[in-house]
Amino acid sequence: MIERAASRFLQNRYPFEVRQKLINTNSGFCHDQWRETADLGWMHLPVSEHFDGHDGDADFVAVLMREFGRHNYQSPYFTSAVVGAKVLEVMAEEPARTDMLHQIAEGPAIVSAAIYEKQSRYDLCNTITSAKESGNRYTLQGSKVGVQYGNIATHLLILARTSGNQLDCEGLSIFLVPIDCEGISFDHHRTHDGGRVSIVHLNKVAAERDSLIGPKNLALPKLQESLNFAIAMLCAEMTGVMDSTFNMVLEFVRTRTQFGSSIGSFQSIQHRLVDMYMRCEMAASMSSEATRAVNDLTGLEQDRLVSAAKAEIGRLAILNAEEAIQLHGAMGMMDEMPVGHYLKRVFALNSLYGDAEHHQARYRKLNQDWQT
Amino acid sequence: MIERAASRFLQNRYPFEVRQKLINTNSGFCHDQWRETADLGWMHLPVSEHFDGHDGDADFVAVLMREFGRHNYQSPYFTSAVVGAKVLEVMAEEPARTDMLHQIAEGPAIVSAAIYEKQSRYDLCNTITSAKESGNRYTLQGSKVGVQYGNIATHLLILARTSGNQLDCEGLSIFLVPIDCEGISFDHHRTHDGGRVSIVHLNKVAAERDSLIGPKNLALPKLQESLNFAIAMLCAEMTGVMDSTFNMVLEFVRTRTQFGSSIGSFQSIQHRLVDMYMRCEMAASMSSEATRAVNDLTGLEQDRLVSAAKAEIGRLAILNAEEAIQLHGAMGMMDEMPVGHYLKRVFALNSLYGDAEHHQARYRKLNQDWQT
Amino acid sequence: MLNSPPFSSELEEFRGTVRTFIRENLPDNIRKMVAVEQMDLPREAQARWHRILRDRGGWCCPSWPSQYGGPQWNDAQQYIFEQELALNDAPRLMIYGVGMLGPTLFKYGSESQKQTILPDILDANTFWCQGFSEPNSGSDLASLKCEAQRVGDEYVINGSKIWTSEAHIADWIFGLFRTGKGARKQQGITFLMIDLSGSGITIDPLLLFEGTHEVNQVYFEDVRVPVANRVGVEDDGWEIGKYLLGLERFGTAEVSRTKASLERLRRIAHSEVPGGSRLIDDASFAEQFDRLEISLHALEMTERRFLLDENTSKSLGAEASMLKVRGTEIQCDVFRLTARAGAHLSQIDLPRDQIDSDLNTPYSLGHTARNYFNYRKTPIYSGSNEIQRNIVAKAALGL
Amino acid sequence: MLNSPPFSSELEEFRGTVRTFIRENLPDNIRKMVAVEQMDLPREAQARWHRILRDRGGWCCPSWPSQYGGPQWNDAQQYIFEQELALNDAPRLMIYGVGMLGPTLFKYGSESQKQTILPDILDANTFWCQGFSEPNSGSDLASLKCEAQRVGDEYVINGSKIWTSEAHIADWIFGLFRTGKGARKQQGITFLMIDLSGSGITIDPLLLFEGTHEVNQVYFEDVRVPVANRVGVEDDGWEIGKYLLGLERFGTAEVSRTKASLERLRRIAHSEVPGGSRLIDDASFAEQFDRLEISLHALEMTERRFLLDENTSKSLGAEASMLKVRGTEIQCDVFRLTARAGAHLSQIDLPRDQIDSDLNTPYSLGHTARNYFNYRKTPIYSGSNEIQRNIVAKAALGL
Repeated sequence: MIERAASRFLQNRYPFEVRQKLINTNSGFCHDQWRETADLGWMHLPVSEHFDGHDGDADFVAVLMREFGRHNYQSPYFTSAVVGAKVLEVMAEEPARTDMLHQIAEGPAIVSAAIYEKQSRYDLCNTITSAKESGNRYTLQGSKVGVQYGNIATHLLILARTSGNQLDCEGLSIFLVPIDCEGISFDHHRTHDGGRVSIVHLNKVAAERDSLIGPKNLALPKLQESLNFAIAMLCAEMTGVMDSTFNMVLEFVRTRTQFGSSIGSFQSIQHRLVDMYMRCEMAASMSSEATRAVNDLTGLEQDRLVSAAKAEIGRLAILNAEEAIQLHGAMGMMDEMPVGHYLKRVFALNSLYGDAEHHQARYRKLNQDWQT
Repeated sequence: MIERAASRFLQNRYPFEVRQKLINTNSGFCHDQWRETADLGWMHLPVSEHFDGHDGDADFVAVLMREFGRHNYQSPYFTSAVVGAKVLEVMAEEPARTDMLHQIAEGPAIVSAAIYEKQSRYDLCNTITSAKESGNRYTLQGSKVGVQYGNIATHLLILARTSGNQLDCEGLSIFLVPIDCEGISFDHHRTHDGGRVSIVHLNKVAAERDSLIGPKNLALPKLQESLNFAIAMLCAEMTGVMDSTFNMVLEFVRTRTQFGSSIGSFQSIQHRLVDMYMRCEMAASMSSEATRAVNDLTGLEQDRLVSAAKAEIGRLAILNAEEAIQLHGAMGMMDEMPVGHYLKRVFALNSLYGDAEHHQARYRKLNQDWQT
Repeated sequence: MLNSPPFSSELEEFRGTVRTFIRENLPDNIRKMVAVEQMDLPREAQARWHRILRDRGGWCCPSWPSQYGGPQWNDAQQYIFEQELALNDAPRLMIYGVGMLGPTLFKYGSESQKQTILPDILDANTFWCQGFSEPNSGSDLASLKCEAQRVGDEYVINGSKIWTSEAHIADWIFGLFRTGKGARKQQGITFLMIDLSGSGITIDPLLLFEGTHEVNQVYFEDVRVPVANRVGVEDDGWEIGKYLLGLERFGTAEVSRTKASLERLRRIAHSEVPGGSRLIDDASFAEQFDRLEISLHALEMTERRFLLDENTSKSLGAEASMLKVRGTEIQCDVFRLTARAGAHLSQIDLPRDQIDSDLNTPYSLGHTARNYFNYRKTPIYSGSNEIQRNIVAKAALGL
Repeated sequence: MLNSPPFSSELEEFRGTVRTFIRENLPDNIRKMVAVEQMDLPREAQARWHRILRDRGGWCCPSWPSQYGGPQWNDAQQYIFEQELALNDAPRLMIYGVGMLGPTLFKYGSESQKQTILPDILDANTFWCQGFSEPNSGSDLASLKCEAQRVGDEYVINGSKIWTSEAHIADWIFGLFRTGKGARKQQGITFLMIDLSGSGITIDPLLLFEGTHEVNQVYFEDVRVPVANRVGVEDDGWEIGKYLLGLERFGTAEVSRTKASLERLRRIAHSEVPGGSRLIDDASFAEQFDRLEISLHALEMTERRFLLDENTSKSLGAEASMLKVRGTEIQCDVFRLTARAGAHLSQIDLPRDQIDSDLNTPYSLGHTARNYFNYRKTPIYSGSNEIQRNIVAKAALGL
């Protein structure tokens, strides 16, 4: 049901031409459309308390995210309603929790996670940004990268070091800070796939004591649990991208003729399409597994399955997107054709919250912990 | 010239049927043929002092080894005339050196290297076998694996620890010991590719003082240099295997018909053959480079290029051999067809003196030394 | 190991029951053969295990209805049972009689054929083999030429069948024969069952290149076959053949078998080496291993989806082909990696009777290379992976 | 870096000379464009560098005979010169005028064509582009339809050409046009040169999906071209086209360019990260890097063998195709790995004028992803790799 409704909405309101216009606007963000999606109730889905019946079941969000992937949908949904809301749900205290979740679900609050740094790559332990306690406040100092839709965010979730050294996995805490806090400045950028991302500079930012979300010094386990949910949703989105990419190629080889035949009649092309198709199926299976992991598993078992899925799907999705362009020939390189834009999207999705290589390495590390 | 002579000899005296009979004899070794190859002067080639004009130029040996690869030739040539003679040439003292090299080149002596151990995989430093000095003798204790043609060898070149601990790269020495020395016992085995290999047990073997070859405790650099030569020759042999394998497939797809056409007319088959062909070309280039490395380079530069070649060619050769079987269909699985026997050979050649993974890792390690 | 989602508690209880039975009743000498990946078990070993399962309630024939002595299990039960067989080193079920001819007779056989043939399969009294491929009809199966000429109440067979697995230990062969020439080559093909002890039959072994005797060429010279041994209608056997090939292909993904093989490799890779380092501590090996583990899990989940999801079509045309392709690809990768694990000692061509399956260490692994070579057959047999891709392109993609 | 074997001392001295000249004379702003892998340099930048090379003795046209102002270098010298250009971040030579039309005119042009056209190429007064592909004739080039109807002393052109690189900065176009219909589609094709400033010509930009404007569609509506602008014989232009395509394909392996790209990635991977670890210390990254380095070395040696070995045929049909296939495959792999190196910061779509090529660190790498996207064109252009494989199958393997 969600699938059909989302598909209809995106088909009508987000065809390729509209998408291309939208990502080229100044903010890359359409306020009216955001309002509409809030009204559709999508932003309630990821959080259990706020949606009747679904109870934050990852399956429903996954269906929606896959639909986003199919339509190459760009919005702060993932950033705010998935990552932001999930972190708050898992880590924040009442009543701030309910209040913020409500604001996110209704649309006015857009929360973006500021957890990575230049040198950290995908390793959250590697955090320099500091939060020093003094009286009633924390003073935040440092800078963050990969802050999605920082240009329209209302709040940041900042990972900062409250104790320990740069590489320690302990000593980290999460702060929820409104963006108009003094000392926060931004470099806003466009991303290749049409989204927006910011580098955030924190210069003696004075955060209130209650901006600390979750356990002091011990943010990482809970944060990782929230991110597992987010990563599983990225897996779903990637399978959506793979679906569309595959369908485009199939349609193209059926209709494009060379040497007097449709190129889909050449056996070498057929075999490559079959390989693409199989990759779609394998990715779909792993995406279901990632969703199952966050619904039904905990701890190391959840971590392992989520990383396995992200690694596998990231690889498969990139392979397929590249093949899709190749099989389109020169047409595949054209800006006016959707296929290249799906490669750009998949490149971004693969990178978000850890690329295939990162998750492959994490899987290995987790296996060592698991087996000993 | 060597190429043509070797090709003619092997074509006449070593056709597939003869080969299959020969590898299934008790010893897997034909004394008459060995005599003949000695008479052809092949065993002079690897060593400079013993062959007029060629000066141990690796090019000539490479040409011969490639021919061996093409004909899937099984003999102790590599073991004795390449590895054995090269180690002696590089490490032994006169007059024993000239005497042994002469015996090898003429055929009566067959020298086999006993340098690996069960736990060492391809890491020569990892040596447990000990050689303890006492009076005029060394007492050797331990066991060795991967001793090629131990069943017909007359001498062993044994790598043993004269000082240090199991993983130390220093403290290793080489001993030349006749196989009838008391305390040496063997488990002889057939290899998958029709060769012979032994596990050697050394139980209080009393080796004369002058059986120590080369510098005491510091055998490894010289040994490695000899093995670089040997590895370059294995690269050449693998390209020969690749040549023949490719030609077999090409011939097969040209003549085999399915669905009323030769299978070579199917585009997907054609493209796979092209990929095989390109791998042959790339392997040939890297084999030339390995030969150049041992002819013209020294030290780290030689080590790096030899490892790069062995890693790349090993990978390419195995890929091609597997593809060759697949493209033959069920015929490719048949004992009576040569193609499967080439896969078995390539599997062995890849493993000899370090498989592709080993040399890839060695290349990385050498790069670290090289760049710092 | 990535754990798969549990089934319902009833089914998991069922799993426990079959697992316990297998572990307690599988003869050790048979378990060892399977544990070193031997596919071609001797007839005695197959029959022995088959009868142990039969005595437990017809488990040897999991898909068979109870009226013919089977347990009449549903899809999920069959799936779980085959998984447990694989993961506990039990032999594969007898594919030709149990897996192929049985279902064919249920669907196409006459009542008297069912009455006479099925009991002997159930009791492992009759071993069957399958005669499809011919020397010049491999991938292009419908071009088969082995002739069955109708003479009165008999067919007279002349020609030969090739790649016939187990013909040398079988009593009977079933297969497709040319009875006529239609406009399309798929016409004029008839499904017959033939007693291999009859006169005019010669069975020549065809050795695989790593030395095992699994397949044969079967020659027919004026072999007389009663018309009663025909299944279905004369000249209309192609449909039965297609049905049969579907059954065969379906089992060839061997996901659980490969899982068991990967577990063997895991034990090898984690075994301690005195003074040396474990193989799993080699980053490059570990990455290859992990990637295979993940790919295999993706395939396992896909297989479960295809086989057990209510929404998936039960015809399993393209789906079976995809499983076969990916299954055999991963299987070959696992065997290649395992063969490399032994380094020098993988090179040793140990006679089978010297292999000790319990020595799962990086050394004493001569059989692993043999398995690597032997299993190169899997992307070729039962319709090569190239043919499977053709099928998927046509059936699933409409190309 | 794997060092390639040195050439003769004369040639290595030659290398030193050209290297020194390039390093001392390449304008810094141009070097930076090349160092961020920008392929489509502005006309001014191209012309400026071209003329600097021209003034050094016609180095802008390395293959040209001295009578037309070139240095008349031999194959090895040209090879070394192009290597040094690539390794020192100098622009590619002007392919259409210098690399393609020049040699075409030497071989097929009339004396007056040579006299009028070549000097303007040498002086970078005229920029050329190439009109081969058409909207429905991509891989199947000989099916081209853009019509040149002979009317008196003129051809009248109607139709369009697509994927025309640099048409928007070019003055003239050369290409193949349909002048007749033969029994085979390769007949009836004529090679013409057309002034792009003439009336009836429209040039529409075609943006690549990562945003750059490199190619165009060129429309011809009753464009009148003097017969004197024809090269070779009417209806017999296919041969010239094939000759030209061979010239183009040959350069597209870009081995030395990719070597330079890999060196950039090496610097990125070895750069120290405060408190973090260097990318090269990541085992998985390092293995990917090393394997690319080795593959590229194998390709470089193969290229040298094909180009410079006396024994290899100079026709370079299948050889050029192989180099193109492997070259572009490795090139794409290098760009993919480079794009991943930047993690979060690779995602930033920095405008070109904000890219600082000297910031070769794992961060500030927004352009690396753009390059990854852009270079996906290389396995497609100049005859897709699929077409190249067809050529190899036919020419080298006789299939």
